Amino acid sequence: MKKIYVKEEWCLGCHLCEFECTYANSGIGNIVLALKDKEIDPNVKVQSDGKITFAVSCRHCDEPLCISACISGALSKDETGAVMVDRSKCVGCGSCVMVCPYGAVRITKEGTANKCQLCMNNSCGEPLCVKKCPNGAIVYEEK
Amino acid sequence: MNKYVLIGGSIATEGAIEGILSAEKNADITVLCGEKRPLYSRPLISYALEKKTTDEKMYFHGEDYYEKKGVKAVYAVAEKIDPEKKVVIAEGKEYPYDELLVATGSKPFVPPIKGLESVGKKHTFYTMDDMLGLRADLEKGGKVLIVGAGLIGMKCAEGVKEYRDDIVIADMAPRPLPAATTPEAGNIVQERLSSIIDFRLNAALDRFDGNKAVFGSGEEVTFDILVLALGVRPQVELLKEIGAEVNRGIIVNEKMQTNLPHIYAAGDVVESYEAVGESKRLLQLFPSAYLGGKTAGRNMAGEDSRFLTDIPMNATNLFGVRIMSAGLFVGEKTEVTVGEDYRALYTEGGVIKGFILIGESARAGILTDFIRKKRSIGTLDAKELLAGRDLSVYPAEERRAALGGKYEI
Amino acid sequence: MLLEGEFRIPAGCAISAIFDKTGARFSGESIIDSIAVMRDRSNGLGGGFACYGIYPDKKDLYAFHVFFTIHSARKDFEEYIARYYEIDSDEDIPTRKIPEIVDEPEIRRYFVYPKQKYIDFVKTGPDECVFRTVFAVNTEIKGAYIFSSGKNMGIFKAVGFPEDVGRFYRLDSYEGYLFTAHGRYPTNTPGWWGGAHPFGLLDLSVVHNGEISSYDANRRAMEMYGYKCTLLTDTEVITYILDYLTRKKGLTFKESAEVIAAPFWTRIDRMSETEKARATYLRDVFSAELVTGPFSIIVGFDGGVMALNDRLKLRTLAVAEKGDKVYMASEEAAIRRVCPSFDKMFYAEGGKPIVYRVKGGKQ
Amino acid sequence: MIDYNVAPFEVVRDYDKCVNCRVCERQCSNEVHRYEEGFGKMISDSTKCVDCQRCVCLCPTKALKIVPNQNSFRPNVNWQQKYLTEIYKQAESGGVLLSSMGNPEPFPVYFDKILINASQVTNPSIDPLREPMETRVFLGAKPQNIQRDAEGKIVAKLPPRLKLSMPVMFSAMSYGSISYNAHAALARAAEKLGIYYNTGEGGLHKDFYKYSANTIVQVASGRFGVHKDYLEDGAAIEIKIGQGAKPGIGGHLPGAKIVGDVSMTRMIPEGSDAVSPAPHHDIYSIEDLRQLVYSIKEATEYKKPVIVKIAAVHNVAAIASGIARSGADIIAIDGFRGGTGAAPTRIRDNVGIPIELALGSVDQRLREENIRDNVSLVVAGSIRSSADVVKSICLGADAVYIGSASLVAMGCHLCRTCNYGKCNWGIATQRPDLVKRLNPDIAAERLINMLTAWNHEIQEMMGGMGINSIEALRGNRLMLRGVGLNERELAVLGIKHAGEV
Repeated sequence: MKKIYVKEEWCLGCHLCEFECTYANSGIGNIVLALKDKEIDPNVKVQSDGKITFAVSCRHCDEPLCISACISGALSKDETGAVMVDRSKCVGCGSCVMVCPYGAVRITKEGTANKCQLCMNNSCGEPLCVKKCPNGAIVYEEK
Repeated sequence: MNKYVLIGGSIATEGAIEGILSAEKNADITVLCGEKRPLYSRPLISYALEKKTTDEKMYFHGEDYYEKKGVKAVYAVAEKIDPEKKVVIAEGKEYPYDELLVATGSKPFVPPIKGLESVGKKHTFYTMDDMLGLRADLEKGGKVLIVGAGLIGMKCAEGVKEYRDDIVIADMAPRPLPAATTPEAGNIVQERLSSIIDFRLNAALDRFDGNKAVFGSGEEVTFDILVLALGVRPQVELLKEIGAEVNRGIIVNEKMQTNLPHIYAAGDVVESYEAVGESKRLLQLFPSAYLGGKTAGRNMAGEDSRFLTDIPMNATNLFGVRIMSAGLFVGEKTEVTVGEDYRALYTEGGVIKGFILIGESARAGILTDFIRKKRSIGTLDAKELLAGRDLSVYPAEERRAALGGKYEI
Repeated sequence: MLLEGEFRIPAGCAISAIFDKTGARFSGESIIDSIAVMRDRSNGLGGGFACYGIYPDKKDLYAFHVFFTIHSARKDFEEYIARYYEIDSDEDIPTRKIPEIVDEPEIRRYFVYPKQKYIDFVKTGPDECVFRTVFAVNTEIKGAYIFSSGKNMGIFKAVGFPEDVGRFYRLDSYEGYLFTAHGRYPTNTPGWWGGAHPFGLLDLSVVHNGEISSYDANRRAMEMYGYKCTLLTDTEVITYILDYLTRKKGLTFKESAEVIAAPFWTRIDRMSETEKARATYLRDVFSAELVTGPFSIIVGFDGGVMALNDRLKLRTLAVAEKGDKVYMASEEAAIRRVCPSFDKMFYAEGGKPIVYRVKGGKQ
Repeated sequence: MIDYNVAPFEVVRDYDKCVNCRVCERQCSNEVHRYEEGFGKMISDSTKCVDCQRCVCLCPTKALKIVPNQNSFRPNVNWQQKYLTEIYKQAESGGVLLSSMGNPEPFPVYFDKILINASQVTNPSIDPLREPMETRVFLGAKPQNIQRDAEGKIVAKLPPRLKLSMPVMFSAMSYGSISYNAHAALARAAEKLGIYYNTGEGGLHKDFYKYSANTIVQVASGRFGVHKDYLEDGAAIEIKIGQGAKPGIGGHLPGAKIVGDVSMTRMIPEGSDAVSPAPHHDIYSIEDLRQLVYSIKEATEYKKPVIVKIAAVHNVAAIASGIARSGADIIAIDGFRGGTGAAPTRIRDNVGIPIELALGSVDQRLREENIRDNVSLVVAGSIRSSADVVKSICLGADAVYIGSASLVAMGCHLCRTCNYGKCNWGIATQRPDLVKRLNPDIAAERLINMLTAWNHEIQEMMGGMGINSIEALRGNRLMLRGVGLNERELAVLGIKHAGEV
């Protein structure tokens, strides 16, 4: 399936992806209104080992542990194989956080799980972090 | 075409169905479901009681899950297995199988306590029916005593809290969650919840007397509704009587096979391979049931699948206090407390054996992965790992591969 | 208003030709009939003919056809010629006075041959002597203009419709084995006699229909090689290119055609290795002689004729054969007029030269 | 001490739009932007800004713009502010002023005073979408006489030449003056496009030998990185005599940029300044040049065309004529607007002549001497668009070199501070964190896109003129007309004025 991959040798650590992700999933049509004076809690996070930076988001595993651990059915694979979250079902038990090897699922301040859904359920069409990465460090492709 | 019969209608069965279907499209699968309900998620009962979710959402893959999967669901209790004829007898009818899965789970343990028969409103808290019964009584009102401060008891309390504030939880153990956590952690939980819950600890039940519980200390607690949450016991009878190897649970190998041909077992009923202690263990966990079932299903359908990464783990949220733990609490312990939060990491020879996080637990799965993979923490500092963690703690090539998509951690 | 040669004139045209493969000579009458059919492709501002094999008894001498537009020019010219050439004979070119042709200059012809010491001085042969003389006269002697300089051939041209020009020059009284004709449609000029076509250099003559877009690239190349483009017309530069390629670089007419209307790279890249190398060589070495834009030309030369269309075939050119006779014309009608029934008829393809030679080569 | 320097630009931040993402802060190597905790806002130090536009481009909310500083000295047509500030700088430093890229001063741009012709009626224009439209070019000397074999077949043997899919090549830009990634992008694009890029005087990094078929290797006065394999690897060898941005001046790459691979590739010690002398010390005359040309041809067995690159100076035509007789196969002429990684400001802004005029006179002169066929002409020095290419070809060039245009395609905004070595676009820098900003995958694609677009435009213009092969455009000055040019200028360019018949 088409997934997001990270070419860390090109990551500039500019953190644009985090802001674009927040905007993409804000449901607000204007980036300023979406981000102005807001704490951002993006589905992609730029991490660093001190030498090199890289943007981490859900890997959409073939056999996702988060789904096998989810007691509420909130996490599931869609027909494309992407791991999606139905936050109305989630009870916030945190099992997904406990098992995800990438730390790519989190419990938000609303108390339910959230993660990268490849911008499939927003209006961006393609993942905005990919579209807006200034250096091609995040790509969206079949492998 | 193989006939697959699955006894039991819960998570292990779901896993098995997924496993079988992944290997054999539109396989002939029959589920014998003693609980007489479509597939639902048992851990949700407390949340349903708490109204954090609804009764229909408890059918977490939809009430029509079996239909969607093309599985025959028979709502009948299996009474007997005839391994010679390769049939299961349920409520008088025979169900022939080529491959059989026993996922009978467990049932609440109710010890013989003096005067228990004299109690009017008493409940266990394990199935959806238990929850519905308890809810009915709660709606009529009345003071609640929960015996047993384990996970079930505590989650039940959280549900009950929705109906009234005066909850008493009694346990003969000195602290809540005796099994799932360590003494240190248990104490912290007790501390943080004592304002909400009236704990009676080190309290061994002596007898019941109508609406009164009398403890060994002579202390008495009156109540209107009693909930017994004293743990569960695997339902091993079906297999025991035909000579399966049984300890506390049914013994299965890493392919989830019993010692009887064509008979598999998974879920709360089994003692299966546990990766940290590297021994057979009764885990009775949701992910273990699902993945165990899936492994069984694949093997039943002729694949060769082994379940070698099963470990104890638990994630829950009690009255807003997040508690997360995995692995075994053995070896060298590193503890930190950050404000109200408590974190402990257990290592042996540079390998993480287990952890407990109370409060902040973001990206805890990275620690879980270290445990599962028996990956050495190398130069990483245990305290820093407890302070916070991200992909930079993995070896660079593993990280690059994971992000580059060539390799799954 | 500027005169021709002082600026560049785009022109549309009609061309036609009749050739006898055996070299048998025939009267110039039929070529007039042929070109007359295409009257509406001309506008009366220029017409002319190139006639081969018309001076059989003086065939070893160069025949200079000269216009004198001012009186003193003839004296200057004859003094100049006398210095370098043995003059066999000279005369007025006989014309017929007709109302359609007006403002005629003094029109004379000279049969000459370079003096030996001039040939020795130039070293590269008598043709080169004539080549130099033509440019010297046409650029240096005001009012004198050599418009025909080949052996056993002659160009006759004037301002007017070609059929009138033919009658004016009494073409019916000449006999040759090849006649080419041109009717001109210049878009912005009074036209002048020297500017009419065919254009010739030595025994090479060109009639051309079209307007080439590569003109200045070709012109500047030719001028680098010593040609002086005094008329700034396509026909002139094409004539020089042909002279340069055939006489100076020793290419065959077919090879020259491959330079002028080179095959496209897409085609060259599909050729066999040796063919590709050859074609690439010609395009690369003679890139400045590539002619683009629409043209169809009929080239007359000693003992033969070549028809060529531009590489995209933006102009038409019909060719017909009957017995030993070959007919070429911008329009089929112009052929049918003089040859109602023919053995075969076809149209020249873009960039594919059609060459006919008199059996047994040179006359 | 008083700071006389006035910030030339002003960073204007729209605080209503700024969301404090701090991308500008992270992306500015000049440390212009900073998040001020107490203030809770971003603040900017305009004095450090070079107007490279990196922050403007990356700001997700487009909250930034860089504008000229409105602060103005008392207006004076003669003593313009620029002269005063330059004097202040020199009074302070006592140093020669340095700057980068091409001459920005208001000299006439002749390309902008020349118009192109098109066909109407008498000669059909050609539709490049329907008909073949050829832009292939060969560079190299043309043989004088045709050889034929025994059967009279032409012996199709040509002198060494370069084959271009379109008449454009990437100018010499050394590895060191620009980054590894920039070179990688140029090399890949050249290969993909079927053209050539040029190593400049920086040697050739071992990683790029695989692009040798599309590489022109340069031999300049410093001879940096020149060795046997280097010469043998190139598709052509360019002897660099001069450069449009700094005619008569050598080069100076500060030791700070001579690090790691750069020093290896140049074959000089790390940290040592790379100083290219003003002249080649073995070329003090035209006959010396001839000797170098032939020693290089000898060294490479006459298999590779030799290019001689000169700056466009006053007697460029005479010099070119000399070079055309020196055995060189190609002459490259670099106009006074040509770019550079660093040049003394006075030289850049006051020396040399416009490439259009240089080309006009060189092509004509070589034709008058009938030696135009000895060489191909490549012109450089601010070719900005396909129209400039077409005009150059019409004036007589065989092909053009583009330097600045290719850098711009890769992101350069001509802030003209390459010499600081802190290029925010990862082009003119060796700082790994900055070099990383230029992803060659993207940069190469952008170069390819640009030239693909240019080629389409060239074909459109050719088609409009009724020309379907680039050869027919070369030196076709009748296709050009001048506007607002005087007699002398028209004469040098060899074109007529618009409106003349």
